[in-house]
Amino acid sequence: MIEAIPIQLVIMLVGLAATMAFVGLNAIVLVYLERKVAGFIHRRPGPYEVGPHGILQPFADGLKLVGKQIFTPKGADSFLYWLAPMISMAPAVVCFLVIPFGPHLQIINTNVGLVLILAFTGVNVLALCIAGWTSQNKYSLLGAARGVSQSVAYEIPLLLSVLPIIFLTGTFNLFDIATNQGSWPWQWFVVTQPLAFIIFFICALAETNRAPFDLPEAESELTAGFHTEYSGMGFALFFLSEYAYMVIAACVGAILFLGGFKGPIVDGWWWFLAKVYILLLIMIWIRWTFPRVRFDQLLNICWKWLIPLAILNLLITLLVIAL
Amino acid sequence: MDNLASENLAWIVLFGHIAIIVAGGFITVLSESLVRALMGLILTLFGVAGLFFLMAAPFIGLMQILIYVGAVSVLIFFAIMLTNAWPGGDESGNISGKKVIFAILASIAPAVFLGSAALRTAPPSIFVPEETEVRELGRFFLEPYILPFELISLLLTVAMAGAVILVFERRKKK
Amino acid sequence: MAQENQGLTFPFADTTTDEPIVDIAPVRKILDICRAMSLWPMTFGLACCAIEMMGFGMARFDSARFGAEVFRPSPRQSDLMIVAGTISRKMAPLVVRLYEQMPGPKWVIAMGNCAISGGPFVYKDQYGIVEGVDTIIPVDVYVPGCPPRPEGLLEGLFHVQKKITGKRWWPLPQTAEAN
Amino acid sequence: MIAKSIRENLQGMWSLLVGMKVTGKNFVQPNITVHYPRQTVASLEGYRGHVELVPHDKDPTKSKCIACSNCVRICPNSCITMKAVKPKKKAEDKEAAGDQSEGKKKAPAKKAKPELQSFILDYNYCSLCGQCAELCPTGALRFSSNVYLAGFTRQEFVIDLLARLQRQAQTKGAPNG
Amino acid sequence: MSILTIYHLVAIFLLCIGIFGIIYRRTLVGIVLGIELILNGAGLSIMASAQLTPTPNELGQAGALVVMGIAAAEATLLLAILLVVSKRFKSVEAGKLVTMRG
Amino acid sequence: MNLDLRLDTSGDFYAQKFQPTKREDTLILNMGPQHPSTHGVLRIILEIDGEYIVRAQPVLGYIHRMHEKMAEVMSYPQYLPNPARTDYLHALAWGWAHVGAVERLMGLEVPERAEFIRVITCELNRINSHLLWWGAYLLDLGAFTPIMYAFDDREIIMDIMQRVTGSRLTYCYYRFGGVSGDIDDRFVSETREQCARMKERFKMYKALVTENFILRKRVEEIGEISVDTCRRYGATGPVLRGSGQEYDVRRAEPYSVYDRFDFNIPAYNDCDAMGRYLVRMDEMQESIKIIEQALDALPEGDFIHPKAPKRAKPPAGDVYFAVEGARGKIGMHLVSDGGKSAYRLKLRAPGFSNLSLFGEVSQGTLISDAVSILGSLDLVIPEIDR
Repeated sequence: MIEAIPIQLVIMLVGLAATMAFVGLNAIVLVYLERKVAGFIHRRPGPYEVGPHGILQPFADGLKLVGKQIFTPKGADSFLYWLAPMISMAPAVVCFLVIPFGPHLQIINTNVGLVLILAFTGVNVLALCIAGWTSQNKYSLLGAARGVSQSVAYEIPLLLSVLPIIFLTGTFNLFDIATNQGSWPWQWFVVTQPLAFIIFFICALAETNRAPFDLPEAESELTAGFHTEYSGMGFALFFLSEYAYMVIAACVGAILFLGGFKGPIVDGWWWFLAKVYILLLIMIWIRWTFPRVRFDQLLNICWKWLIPLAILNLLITLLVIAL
Repeated sequence: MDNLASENLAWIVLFGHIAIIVAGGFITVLSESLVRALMGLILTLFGVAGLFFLMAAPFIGLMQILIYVGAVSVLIFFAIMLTNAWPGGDESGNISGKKVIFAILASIAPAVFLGSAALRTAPPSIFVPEETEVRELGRFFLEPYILPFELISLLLTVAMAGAVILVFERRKKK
Repeated sequence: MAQENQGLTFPFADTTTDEPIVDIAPVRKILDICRAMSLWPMTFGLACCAIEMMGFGMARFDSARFGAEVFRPSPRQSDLMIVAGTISRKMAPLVVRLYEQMPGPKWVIAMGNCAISGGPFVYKDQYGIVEGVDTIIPVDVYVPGCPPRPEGLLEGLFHVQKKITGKRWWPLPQTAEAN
Repeated sequence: MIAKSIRENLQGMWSLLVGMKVTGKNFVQPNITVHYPRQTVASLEGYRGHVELVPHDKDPTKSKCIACSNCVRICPNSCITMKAVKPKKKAEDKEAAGDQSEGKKKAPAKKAKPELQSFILDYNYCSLCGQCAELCPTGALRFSSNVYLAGFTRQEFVIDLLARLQRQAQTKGAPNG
Repeated sequence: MSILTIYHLVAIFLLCIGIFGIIYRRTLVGIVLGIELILNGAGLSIMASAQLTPTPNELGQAGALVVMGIAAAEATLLLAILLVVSKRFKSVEAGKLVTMRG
Repeated sequence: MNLDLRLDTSGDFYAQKFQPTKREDTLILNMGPQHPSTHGVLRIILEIDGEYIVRAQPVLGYIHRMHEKMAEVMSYPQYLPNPARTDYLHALAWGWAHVGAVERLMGLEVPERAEFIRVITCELNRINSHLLWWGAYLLDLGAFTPIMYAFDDREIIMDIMQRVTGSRLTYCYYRFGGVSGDIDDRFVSETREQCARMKERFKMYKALVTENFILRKRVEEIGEISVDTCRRYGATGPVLRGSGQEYDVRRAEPYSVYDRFDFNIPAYNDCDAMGRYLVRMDEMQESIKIIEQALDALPEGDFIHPKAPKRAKPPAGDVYFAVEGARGKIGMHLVSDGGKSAYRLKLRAPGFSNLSLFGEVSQGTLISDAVSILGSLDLVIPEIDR
């Protein structure tokens, strides 16, 4: 392993740059997509005048956020305060390293890819905590407390819903999981494991703090939740990382349940991107349709429904495998 | 030549991680703010996870991040938030010199004994460990060592139940 | 803030913001255009005009077309404060505080006659309201009306964009009178 | 018990799908947005902008106003300031030119009619109740449809309506004549 | 010096600084942090001993996992205890809790 | 880095006067005056234990606009624009209360056509008000889309109303003895069209929101207000009807021509936020029923009493006139000394009574529920502060 380090290092650095670019690009596309979809659901055009059909809107937003005054609340631990958005962003970039975008498009093909993603997405909670804590704002603190209990609780059904796939394929390697599935939709795991997919999707929504589970930043209750005090770049980073985690969740979902880059006729990254974006569109669609759930309901859904269902699903899968 | 370069790089990486662990450790015990101390702990945890990676055990390294960073430190963070253990409140202020001396003595004692022991009885070690498959680890847990594995599960369950009971009782009294 | 409340004159809000780190003319120009095209208003309604402010963001008038879609509930993340409604003397210190909480560069639209001058609630010996938000915080653009139509507020938005970039970006509406 | 709860929850899930169907249906329906600066709303009819003076039938630069100052008195917010002077001898000529056609009660030839010098509306205080226009005995006030007002100072909305009227008359007259 | 010794020295360092923290810190949370450091040292030591010697690797990894399990369980319980203590004593300073009264 | 969460020591007068309970593990949270869920500038001081509310106290006065004082300074017609600005969502009901009180004191008769016009416009305005409430309530509950759909309908109604009244929101339409302008055929046909359209839209609203599982979980069995509580605080309108009491001023003390129309008074016995929600949803449909009946029976005639005085000067005496607003019973107690401005005008704002409930009802609920309860009370703060 040690001999391999320089080569791997080079690959990793190139990969890091590529993933950074990918994350940035995705965020821009997603921001635009989200606003456009929201607009069309509301029967309005959404961003329209800034650039043709408003395609320059995300750039304007991003540059504006960069140009905003950087601001640290009085009495806050400024080092930790600015560390929080970075802690939120950094693991997201790492997660992209192990995602197989296509048959030959994977930066690191590791045997523990899925564990890596699960481990590093968990770090996001910490960022939330620090942000809420150092903001010197009660709303932030409440938002952080909500965020922590939410992500800690939903990590369990998430793991449980992923486990059947691991049992079926016998590996943590994302590439192998993808290649384990066939090219045609009926050969994907979503057909054999529909319940796991639904549970995974709900948990992904909750883990990425998307509506209807966007309690840590519940606008009408906690103004802006844990990032109430963040302006400019800090807010932009949180925003970016939120979208990055959304993409990661969609990617994992696509690989585990929808066959990843496998698709009819010719396999490739195009199928992967299409699946990812379909999942993202459904996430956006859900966001603009439903009201927010309440905090105790959120936990109830997790403990009373998702976890028992996930365990049941797991047991049935085991039984089927054993037979 | 190439081999030498990569070996040097390996040493640099190793000592980089050790430096991270040392720095994290000192931040953990010395910083006035508990949150910063926790950040120091997390730094140490990442350093140790990195060492696990270097020892060709990425699975354990990731587990370290998953369990320690994702769960344990978040729990501690919760404890900090919930117990009003404000920095500038409970943790600041002068600490008596006697206490510091005791602390240093108490910590140096094992260092001297264990350190000398480690240095004297250092067994020959492999420079390049080989990676174990997760599958092997699982088999290992389920076949010869099923008892400790079950014991951990039991421990975790009991701990969770205990924690719930402890806090629940308080609510009932109110 | 509470002490200031007792006196009836409000010290002008603290308008100082940090100097920009990079201040090169072309960069500044591009940034200004970006700022003008992405003015995020704060969800801050005081009275009647707030409903028209909502109308301004809704499907028929859709401020999102000009990048003013994201109504942020937190002043930290907003660039544009639309003072929509009457400011009572009890509220005035809070308006100042909200203004000060916004990070620069920031802009203020006084929407409706109440915010501009106290509007219909000004009479001799009135005791309750601030006669014009410009007496407590600096105002960039005034949009008169009681309440103004959403078109008026859109015009106000264009005026803010004009103030930032020195140029009106959109055509004049056809029915606008040559005034 | 459990069966009931499961059924309820399944129905609930179904209702969520129905909700998504509704938004999905709206997604494909056409926009209803008025693209404001390029288009304007179909009808501003009846909308009260600020008041403006109605030009005289004969002379578009003159107003119908007879400076009775009813509007000044009724205005709840005293936004109207009016200045009128009693004309000296030459008033008769103008009267003959203009006011005769109006079916007004108090236009006897003898009385010197005050002439409007300035009619200033401080739009900043107006609450658009419309009582000035209703009360005007000559119908000299009406509502403009200028809803696009915005400016950098509040002095911009202290409008000299008479000057505005004359300006309008000129711009309107220029292309025609 | 063999590489194993380096790992062991790091583990010992973690142990020492953990002990130092336990004594030096005044609040219970601080003490927990010290304990975590020690546990990490233990895990590191076990791992290194197994990976870098002919011992089966699985043994070390299993050991490290057990340590982590213990750490997680301990953290859960400590959080609960901390909550109870802070409610009862209005403080989590170790020095004030010596009375052993409820 | 010193944040004492237990007591807001740096707080202002209200926070200092807010007596926290004996518990020490709570924290004081200021909701408002600028907060997305307070719909304006209401401030609520909350004492919370975790996410649970121990105590809640509304602080008012952030948008006090001296309406009652202005009535004593301004002449009667000059006061006409004011009631529209107390409750800008149901401006016409307030205007009606004002002109109604003056008319009653003067003994001024309103032509029948004017009464019908008043009924139609007032009900249209009520639909508008409820639609906005509906959208804003769902915004509180975290759904962004319904308010957009509500505004689609609102804009159409506002366009219809704008043609006759001249404004979109703060209508100053009713005059002593009638209304300021007549309605025409276009108004009638457009209103009929809109009524038909609304019926379709209600089906969509029902599918999108009312039957939505998440929403039902958010509003059912939340904020139960018993009839007794309503009585103690004087709550009226949908809040009272949501508690099962069929009290409606239009039925209880009929004014104008309301006794001629056939309409139901929706009431729900569940006493929860869902009850109040359903009452408002039903009320919109009842309003449409009333509008359609009124349009059918619209008589010819004057739209304003021909002898209506331009400058009203009611005789000395006092009078009380109540109308049913979108938020409850709007009352105007007018005391006149025969002068050209009122001696005293007391406005009874329904929102004030409805808000007063909040402190009691929100105890022991979650913050999210408190937001839900607050939204279900349908508050318009300028009306409360007057």
